[in-house]
Parts: sequence; structure tokens; C-alpha cells
Amino acid sequence: MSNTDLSNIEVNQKPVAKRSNPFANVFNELVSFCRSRSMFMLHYCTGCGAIELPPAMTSRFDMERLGIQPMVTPRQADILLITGYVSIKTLKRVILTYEQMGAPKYVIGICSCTVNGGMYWQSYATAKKLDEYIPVDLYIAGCMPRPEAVIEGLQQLMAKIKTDEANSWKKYYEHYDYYLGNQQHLFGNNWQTPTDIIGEAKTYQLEGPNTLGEHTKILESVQRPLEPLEMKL
Amino acid sequence: MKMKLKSKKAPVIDHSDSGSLLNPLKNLQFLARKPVTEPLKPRLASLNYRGFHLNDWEECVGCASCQKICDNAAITMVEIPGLPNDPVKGIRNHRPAIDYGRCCWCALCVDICPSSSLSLSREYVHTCDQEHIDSYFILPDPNGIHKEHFGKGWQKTEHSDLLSLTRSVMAELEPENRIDNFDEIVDGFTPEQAVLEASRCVQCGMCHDSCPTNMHAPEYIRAIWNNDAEEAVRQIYRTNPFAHVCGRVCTHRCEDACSIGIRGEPIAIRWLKRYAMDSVSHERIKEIVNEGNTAKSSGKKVAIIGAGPAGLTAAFDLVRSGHQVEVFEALPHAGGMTRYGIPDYRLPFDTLQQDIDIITSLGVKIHYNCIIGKNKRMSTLRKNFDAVILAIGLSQGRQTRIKNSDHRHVYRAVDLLQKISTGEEIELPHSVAVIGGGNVAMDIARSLARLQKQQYGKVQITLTALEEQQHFMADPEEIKESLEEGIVIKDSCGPQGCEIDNDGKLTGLKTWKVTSIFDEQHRFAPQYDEEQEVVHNCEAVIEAIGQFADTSLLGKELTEQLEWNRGRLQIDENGQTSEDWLWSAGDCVNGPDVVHAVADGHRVAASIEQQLKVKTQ
Amino acid sequence: MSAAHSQNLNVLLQEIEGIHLTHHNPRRLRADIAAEALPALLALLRGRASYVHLSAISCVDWIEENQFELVYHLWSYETSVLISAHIRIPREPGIYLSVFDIYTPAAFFERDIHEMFGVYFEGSPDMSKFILTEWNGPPPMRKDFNSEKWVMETFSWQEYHPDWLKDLEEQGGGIVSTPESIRMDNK
Amino acid sequence: MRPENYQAVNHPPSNEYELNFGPNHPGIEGNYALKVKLQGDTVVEARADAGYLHRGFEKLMEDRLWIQNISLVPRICVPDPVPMEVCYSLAVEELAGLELPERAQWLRVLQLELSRIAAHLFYFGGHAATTGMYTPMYWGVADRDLLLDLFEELTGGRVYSIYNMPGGVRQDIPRGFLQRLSDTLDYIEGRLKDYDNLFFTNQIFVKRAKGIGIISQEQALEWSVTGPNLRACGLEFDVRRDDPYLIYDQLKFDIPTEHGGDAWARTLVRRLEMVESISIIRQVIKALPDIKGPVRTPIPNPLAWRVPAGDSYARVESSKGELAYYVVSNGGDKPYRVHIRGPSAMHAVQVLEKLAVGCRVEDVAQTMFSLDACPPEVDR
Repeated sequence: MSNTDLSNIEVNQKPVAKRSNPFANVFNELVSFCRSRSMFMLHYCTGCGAIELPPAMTSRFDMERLGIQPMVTPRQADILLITGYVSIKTLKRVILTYEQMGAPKYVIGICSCTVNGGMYWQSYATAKKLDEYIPVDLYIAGCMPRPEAVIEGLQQLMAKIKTDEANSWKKYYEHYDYYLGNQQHLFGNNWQTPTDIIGEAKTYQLEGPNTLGEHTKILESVQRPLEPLEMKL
Repeated sequence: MKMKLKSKKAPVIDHSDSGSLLNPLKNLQFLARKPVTEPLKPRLASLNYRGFHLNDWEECVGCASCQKICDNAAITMVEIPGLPNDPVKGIRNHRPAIDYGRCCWCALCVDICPSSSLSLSREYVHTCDQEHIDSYFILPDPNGIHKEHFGKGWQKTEHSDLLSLTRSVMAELEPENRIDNFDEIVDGFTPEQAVLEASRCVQCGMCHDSCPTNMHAPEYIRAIWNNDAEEAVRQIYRTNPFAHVCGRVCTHRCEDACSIGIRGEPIAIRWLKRYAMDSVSHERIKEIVNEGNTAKSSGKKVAIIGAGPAGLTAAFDLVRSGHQVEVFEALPHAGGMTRYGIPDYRLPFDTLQQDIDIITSLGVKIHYNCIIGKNKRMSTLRKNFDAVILAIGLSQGRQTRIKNSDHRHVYRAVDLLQKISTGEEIELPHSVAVIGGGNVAMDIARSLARLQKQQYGKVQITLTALEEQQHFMADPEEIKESLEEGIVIKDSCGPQGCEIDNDGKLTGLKTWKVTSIFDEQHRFAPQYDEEQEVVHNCEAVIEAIGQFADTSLLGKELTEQLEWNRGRLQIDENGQTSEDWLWSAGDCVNGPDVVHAVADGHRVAASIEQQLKVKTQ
Repeated sequence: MSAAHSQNLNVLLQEIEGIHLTHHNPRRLRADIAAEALPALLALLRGRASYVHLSAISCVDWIEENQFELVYHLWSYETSVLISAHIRIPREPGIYLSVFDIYTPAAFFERDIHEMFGVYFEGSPDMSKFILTEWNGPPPMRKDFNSEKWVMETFSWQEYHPDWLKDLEEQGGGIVSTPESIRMDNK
Repeated sequence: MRPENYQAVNHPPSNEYELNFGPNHPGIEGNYALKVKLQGDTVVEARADAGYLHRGFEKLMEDRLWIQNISLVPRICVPDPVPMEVCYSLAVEELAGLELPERAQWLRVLQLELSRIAAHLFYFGGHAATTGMYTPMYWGVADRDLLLDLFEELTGGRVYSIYNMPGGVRQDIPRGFLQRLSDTLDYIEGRLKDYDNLFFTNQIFVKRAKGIGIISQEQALEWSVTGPNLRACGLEFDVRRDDPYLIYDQLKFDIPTEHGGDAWARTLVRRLEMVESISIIRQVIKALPDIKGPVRTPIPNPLAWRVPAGDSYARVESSKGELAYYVVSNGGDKPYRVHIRGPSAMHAVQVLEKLAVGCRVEDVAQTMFSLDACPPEVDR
């Protein structure tokens, strides 16, 4: 894929060092707890797995029990559910969407296709490994997973958020060069998004040694002022 | 417009009915209805749910059919050390591992599984984070992905089975039409039948592994399926110059190992080989065999004693490597046991002759009627040749040494078969008792049955053997066909002696009922029930209990020089004897089996080739 | 279809020169005609034989014959017979006439065939990309485009190395054949 | 966060502006986009933009064995996968000259009609949601799930049943299935009254849906509209009756039509079709126990199954209209070419583009949902 290898990526597994102030600890835990109990899932069906989401959302399996509701705009959504294969055309929109979402944000890859290409592994039109383009917090196996499996997965994610382990969104800032490289590999070197990830990384103080690199240099060289997306009629 | 315009009556649903103001009150009834919401815990899936894979390792043979049918390239075959791995039985220690990043749970792998070991469970929840993505690659076992029991879901049924388990039918002579002649019984496949039969193959390669000479059966079956008989011949000749012979009388270990044979009838690999050979002209086969043969003469000479399958296979290999090969055959025709031991109805002489013709056309020189020890001495061979191969086969019949077995109407099967095959007149008895349950016993019984039918109009042959019928050494189809031809089989009969009347005429064979054949140490020690004594009336008794090699041609001096092991020549794994110029191959080393002999011929030829190369350097 | 309809249709179709008709079954009629004669056939079918419904236009790439086959599937609500009109055009330059003026839905199919096979239809209202707007490769449905090869060159796969596999490798076992390898063997 | 060099683009003042409808938009069915030009809030031009769900099915199918494709085809239309399997199987059976056992034919009809009901229930949900009514969606999806339970029991999979294959179906029905099926149908039929009360005679919906996206009969024929959308214009055509396949010619069913050609008529046709489908399934339930015999004609080993050279065009009536498979074989073990004519390919692109013009922007979503456009069928 790109020159950066996944193995170079240091996995951010270390538990966050607890602050000495017990009050702050309690506060942190409270924040995590609240986060895990109220999540908005972006209403964007990327692939076939989306067909099992309406059952999961509605009366029969009722994910509102868990405090999860669909949300129509990425700016207010917490969870990006990638429901199955992403065609290259969709992947661009997925990345745009992901970058628009406010941190903390969580990505769930559903179905085989997000892991290793799934049944479309020979297809020229779909991307194969989702985590090369955006960091993924959780995978749910199945083709497609049943609503029960989706709900089980969401509960897992809640548990992870509660213990402050679902931090893959930080990885996007810390290893932006890797993700950008893979995106450029697929979309060409002219690829740019309206969101200033590097700037955001600075703001969140998540700029790491791998945030910048050869790919971000390419980005800088091609970056041009934002224009409205092509809207030819 | 001439369209079918049907006007419907008033709509079923009256949308103009705006209803009453009290309509919302109707909704109060919902309070009394059962809620539809399911508990948060995952439900149990249906009885044939297609969940995660299960694989019964005891059943699985590692044939990789699942890997081939998988449309998503999700299945990797993994070798598991410690599991049984027996090519002869058609078992490999490979097991499928499944990539849930590819799988689509279509269960085609379950439906094709020849051993029915794969199934899908009713378990369907698996989640993991990026760091544990390796958990998407699993090695299914009977315990399930999370070692929790959910029970089997989708399993193969008779409806969903994708394999074709029955052979395509081949025409053969009916018993009444074959009993009075030596015509070949089996017709061979028509092209349509052959392609259909070849299409049953799942290309697992078990046949290749189990074959003594590792014939490329999957490749030639595929070639036949592609209607490319010439390619099939090319694949066959990679390992077997006795292609016509093996296409007819091979002991087909491949078919015993065939994966399809686990639940159904194995692919008729032998008949397919025969089909390939029969459908290409003799001249074309010669051309195919000669393709790419550019070996230059090496100036080395090899002598081979015995023009049977082992000897001629070695000759075939060596002559193609550029050596000069001379074969010395005691009898007037080449082929050894395949010529003199196998009756015409199983292997017509002219098809055997085709194989031999191809070998001789390469430049192998055969000296017929040349008996070593009589016409030529071993020492001469040793002097004139760089290497000598002893491929003398098993020409002498073993004797039972029961009472009166020295009577002149007690024959050895191999001697009689040889006479019958050369067309020599024999004193044909009206009734015969055959001792033995192997293929040779069947051959002699069936040959005599044909002669009896021709000359006397009826068959009176009794075949007795120590074993029970299901444990006979003979092929099941031989037994079946013998019965069809009117041969009486008496199993579990131990021969005790021949009955002779006062005139010295043989009148019968006395047998006792066998209670057990082997003792506790699995040594041959038959036990009899003397009370169940039967006398089978007959004019002649034929012993078909095995053969041994006649090594008298070696001469006294050489016999003493060589190392022996329990009466057999001591050889290494390459067939070389303790003398560095003498090799031994074929039935005299392995016991009777054509395809083994061919394998042996290759092995010895390779060993000689290597040694000659070393010498040249 | 009724006898009268059938006869009418046959009489009508004889007006087209060089038409070759085959009946697969009572409701399927195959017509092989020369590429030049197709617009006349379609105009005739639509104008005089009630074939108002264009079910689909299919394209087949016969790369060995260096031809594209275009199949126009037409349905008549009156005769209940589906006529498939087959024509062959040379693969190069792969240009044909649009039948948009006879059948409006042809626009969609022609646009689709254009981006999937690269066949250009003269007179079609819109030949711009529709599905493959972000695809820069050759028209993917052409037989000379090997999707699997392209994928293998462009993407990488998960390199799983679970604990059970490590254990097996320590014992001397391990992966014998990957699915990709047996696919390559078959080719 | 904006790039540092960000400069706002000054658009010329205009009362015309362009709007991207989708792909990430709640008013779009599936992953699809519609670019519309608005004047005020009236659409003056619309262009469909597909390909977000493109997987290259037709290419993939050329590279897989005849049997392997059965697991691929249901993915082409996610809400209504069964017709895809059946249609592909029918096309291959015709090519291979396979006789279909009678029992398999009845079982296929059973699934097709179940799938139609499920798809229509899903359709109501979506359609209602575009008008701001969420309860029908909650009901419809939950009731559809009961049918999915039946599918799961019959086929082993909830959505992608992968149950049909060339030659028949993969397994016989489980014990007691027909009884449970019958019970579920009774329940669904009872629920239809609730739906009428909540949705179909609800004046909020009726007033929203009437007059939206009107297709005249002439337009419907001109644009090759098929299925319920065609019948909503008063044209009585159904592949099941007019080009019968399986055993549809032995079944009694009506073909409901409506006259308006608008969103309301299209919804109503589907509502009536559900009743017909329930009646068809009841006929199947009645007949099935007396039809004995195998459920599948054996095919040769699928790894080496060659289908004779030729081509076939199979059509079935899916919940969205006329679905057709054009399958070409060159005598090999894989299809030489498969062309899928998704029913939505017509009404989700050209028809939608035309109907959207003149709509108010809030009605665009409803127009799309009322047509029951299924983007994966367009993209393939």
C-alpha cells in the first residue's frame, strides 16, 4: 500500500495515566460514562449491512435502549457505522464525513468487507481494508451481522468508551501521514479535504512524530483554496 | 394506444374517509398488546442458521474442496502436525482456516465437503477491535469460534449436497454374453461418459499422493474434462509407460483414496486413463511420448533381466536419458505377468502390445527366449554392461503341500494361466476346485470357466479360500463378476487334502471350516473346526495361493555374494542390491502389483541414472 | 401469442432485409440482423408492432472475434413476446448509433454501456460518466481488463498471524496453500 | 477547522442555487445522490449521481463459477434479494436445460412473495419517514422482521437467503414451517388494518402524497416504467401473469392498479399487492403438502460444471418492477457475460430526474421513496 507500514504504527494501548487529583478522576470517569450512554450514530448507509440497521434501530431490537439514536448530520454524530463494503467513490465521502465529525468519534466496521475486502475482494470498485484510510474502533463480523450482533457490538463500544479505551480517533491525528498516504495512493496526489486535520491535531495537542511526513508535504504542495464541490448540472 | 387499460372499481381503501376525531383513542388498544421488543441478549438462531464454521477434525480429510468452492477466497489450508496423514487412505493433516474478512456465510463449503465434516453453527456474534483483528482468521474445530456450544446450524442434507456421488455408467458385457469367450468385458467410456465422469473430480490430488508412481491423475482428469485427450496422454506418460495396462488392470489405489469415495463412488480414475489412451491413435501417442526427447547418447549400457512392467519402465526411463538398454526375456513375448498372468478378457494382448511397442520404438532392444543362466551368464552381463537390473517377477506358484497335492491333476494357477494365454492345449477338467481368494485365483477360475463353457457347455468351478468373502484379497468387482459367471465361492474353507479314489483319480478337495486365520500376534496360524468338513467334488485342484521368484539364474557364486533378507534379496530404498552394479525391481521385490512395479522401475532407473552420472564425472 | 399476431409479426419482420429469426420458446424470439438494419427494425417494431417497452440493452464483449454484440430486448404488451435483436459491431472503434430517438430509456443503457465497455453511441443525449465518475482506468467490463490483477496490484491484504498459527508454525506446520495461490494455479 | 489559506468563494447573486441531495442525506434511499438546481424552493433541474454502491457485479460474475454466483446475486438488491437469486437461477436453468422439480417451483414462489411483502413493508416505513411519520417505519420494520425470522428458519439466513440455486432450492422446508408461516400471515393481515388507520387513510399522509410525482400513462410507457409504478398509472401489467415463470400460471391473483400515477397511487398499489401476495402464499401453503418429490435437480459437480453455450433472458417481477438477467455462456464453467436489468435502473434515474423537476425541495425525497428506487440495482 503506502510506504508507511502498519507495523510502524505504535498502538495506543497505554491506559491514560490517572491524574493525581481524585476529584479529577471521578470527573473523567463521569465524562466517559456519560459519553458512553448518549451516542448519536450517523445515518449514512454505505453498503448492504445498512439493511440490518433499521431493525436494530426500531421497535424489535431497539437500540434506543442503549441511548443510541440515528443522527442526520456528521457534525453532531459520534459513531460512524461503516456498514459493509465501501466503493472508492463512497470512501471519499466517508473520509469527508469522518473528518467533519467532532471528536471524540468512533468508527465501527461492520461485515467482512471492511476487514479484508469481503466477497468483493476481486472488485476494482471497492476499497479493501477500511483501517488503512480511517482508524477503526470496532469490527462486527458477519455478512451481514444480525441486529443482535450489531447491538452487541455497540455495547462493546460503550464498554470501551466507558473505560476510556476507544481512542482510535486520536490515532488519525497522530498518524495522519499514514492515513493520508493511503488515501493519496487510491485517490491520487491531488486529494485534499476541506478539513484542516493538521491544524486540528495542533489544537487537540495530538500532533505526534507521525502526523507530518512525506504525504502531508504532497498535500501542502497541492492544497488549493477551497472551492465548492463540483456541482455541474 | 392499444394498451390493456383496465379500469378498477372503487379503491379498496377509502382515503377520503377522514375518520372520526376519536380515532386516536383506538390507539389505546395497543397498551394491551404484547410488546414486540426482544430482550437485549442475542436470540438463539434458527436450527439451520448459517453462523460461524465448525469442523469435525476426526472426519475432515484435508482435501481442500472447500477452498476451491469458496467464491470469496476466504479459505486457507493449514497443516496441523500431529494429525493423521496417510496418503494411501486419502487423509491429509491439512485443515481449512477461514478468513472472516472474506467469508459470506453462503455455506457452499459445507455443501461440497466430501467428508461432511464442515458445518455452520448457530453462533453469530463476534466483535473485535483493531488490535485483535487476527481473531478474524480462525481455524474451525468442533468447539466453535469462542469455545461455546451453540449447536450445529446449517448442515449438509441430501438436498443440498453438491457432489455427484454416483459414477457415470459404462457399458459392459452381460454375463451370458461373456462367459463363453475371452472378449474384453468392459466397453470403456464413450466421450460423453468420460467427460461427465471427469467432471465429478474435485481435484483434491489424493489420488496423486496415494499412487505408488504418483501419477498426475488430477491433471489428466482435468484434461479429459477439457476434451483434450492428447494432453491427458501427455500427463499419463509423465509417470507411467504402462498406460494401456494400468488403464485396465491397475489395482487403483487412487480410487481407494479418492475423496468422493468417502460418501459415494470414487471417480473411475482407471477407466478414465483407459479412455484417454484409447481415444488417441497409437501413432499420435508415440509422437507425444517422444516430445521434447533430446537426450544425447551417454555411451553407457544397461542390461535388464525380465521384460515385465518394472523392467520395461526402467528401460523406458533409461533409454530416454540416452543410455543403451538391452532387455533379456526368457519367454517369447514381453510383458511378464501382464502378458502371461492376466487373461485376455481383462487385458487384451494387443493393447499390452501397444505399450510395449511404444517402449521398443524408443530404442529399447529386447532379446526374447533368452534365459539368463542358460543362454547367457550373469557374469557376462556384468562384464558387458554398466548396470544390471533384476526384474524377474514372481513366476513360480506356491504350493499348499496338503495331502496328495503332488497329484498330477493338482496345478499351480500361474502355470495354467501361462498355458491358456499362449493358446497351449491343456487337459481341461470337467470340474475344478480352486484354492485361493486373490485376483490370480479369480483369473484362473474365470478363464477355466470360459473354456469349460466353450467345450462342455457348463461351468463347474468351486473357489475355496481361508478368508470370509468380504475379506478376499481379490477386487470386489472380480468376485461379483465371478459369481455372475457361475463360479461357486466357498469362503472360510481351509484345504486339508485331495481325495483320490482307488484308481488314483482325483475326486475331490477336502476342506475344514476356518474359525480364525491369525493368532493374537497377528501371525498366520489358521484354526479350523474339524467337524465342519466338506469335500468339494472335482477332477482337478488348482492352487492359487501366491507366487515366488525364481532366483536360480543368479548362479551359486553371486547368490552367496549377495545379502539376503528372509529369502528375499536385500535391497536399499533405491532398489540397489549389496552389489553396486546390480539392482532389483518389480514384483520380485514388492509382491504382485503392476503399478508398484512401474513405480519401482522409475526408482531404479533414477538410481542408476544418478550413479552413472557420478561415474562419468 | 395468438396466431394472428404471430403472422402479422412475421410478415412485418420480413420487411427487414437479412433478418434471421429463431424461436427459443413461444415467448422469446431472437432476431439476428446486420448492424445497419437495427434502427429500421426498432422503428418498425415500435411504430407498427406494439413493441413499446425497451426492457434492456445488453453488450457482450467477444474479444476473440474482435466484436461487441449489442442485444436489444423488446417487449410488447399486446403480443407478450420478447424480441431480442442481436447485432455485432467491430470492437474498434466501437461506435454505434443511439436509438434514443426511438426508445427513450435507451439513454440510460447506452450511457451505461459507454462507461462499462467504451462503446460510443452517436446521438445519445448524454455520454458522460455516471457510475464510474471516479474511475480512471479502462472501461472495466471489457474482457481485456483483469479486475483481479488490478486489485492485486493496488491493494494489500490483512496479514493475519494469530496465536494458533504461531503455535502450529513452531510445531512444523503452518499455511499450506492460500486461496490466492490456488486461484493463480487454475489460471 | 479551515485551512489557513481558506478563502470564501463569492457566488454571483442569484436566486438559483444548487443542492447536493446525498449521498449522506436522510432523504435519500440508500447511498445515492441527486444534484438539484433550485429556484426558490422549486427544483428546476435534477441529475442523478450513482456509483456509490458500485461493486462491478457483472465483472465479478464473469470470474466465478456458475454456482459461486448464487452467493453474489442477492447482494444486488438488498431490500428484496430473493428475486435476484430466482432470476439468475432461471436464466441458468434455461441455458443448461435443467428441469426444475415442481416442489422447488412452489417453494420459490413462496419465497418470492414473502420477499415482496417484506420489501413493501420496508417501503412503507421509508416512505412514511419522508413525510415525517416515524411510527409506520417502526411498525413496518418490526413486522418485516417477523418475515425475516421465517426466512431465517427456511433458508438459514435472515436477509441473504442464498437458498435458490440453478436446479432448485437448497433444502426442504423445516418441520412445522407452514404452520408458523400461516400464523405470521394472519398476524400481518391483521396488522394491515392498523396500517390503514395509521398511514393509508391518514389525511396527513394522503394530502402529502396526492399529486406528488405524477407519471402519466404515456410517460410511463415512454420511460419503460415497470412494476407497481406502472400499475399505479392504471396499466395492468405484471410479469408474473403476462410472461409467467415458475407456477404463477397455476395461481389465482389479482393485479391491483390505480389511476393517479402519483406517490399516493404508488403506495396504494403496493398496499393492495401485499394482500395479493398473502393470498398467493396461502395457496402455496395449501398446495405444498401434496406436492412430493425432490426440491432440487442435481447438477454435476459445481467445480466442473459447464453450461452449454448460448444466451437466455429471464425476467421476474420483483417488488420494484421487472427484473431481468441476460446470461451468456460460451460453454465454459463460468458465465461469459451477465447483464442485470435492475428495475430501479429506470425509475431511479431518468424518471426521478424528470419527476423531481417542478417539485418543491421537500417533496424530492418523497418522490424518490414513493418510486421505491433501489440504488444498488442501478449501481450493480
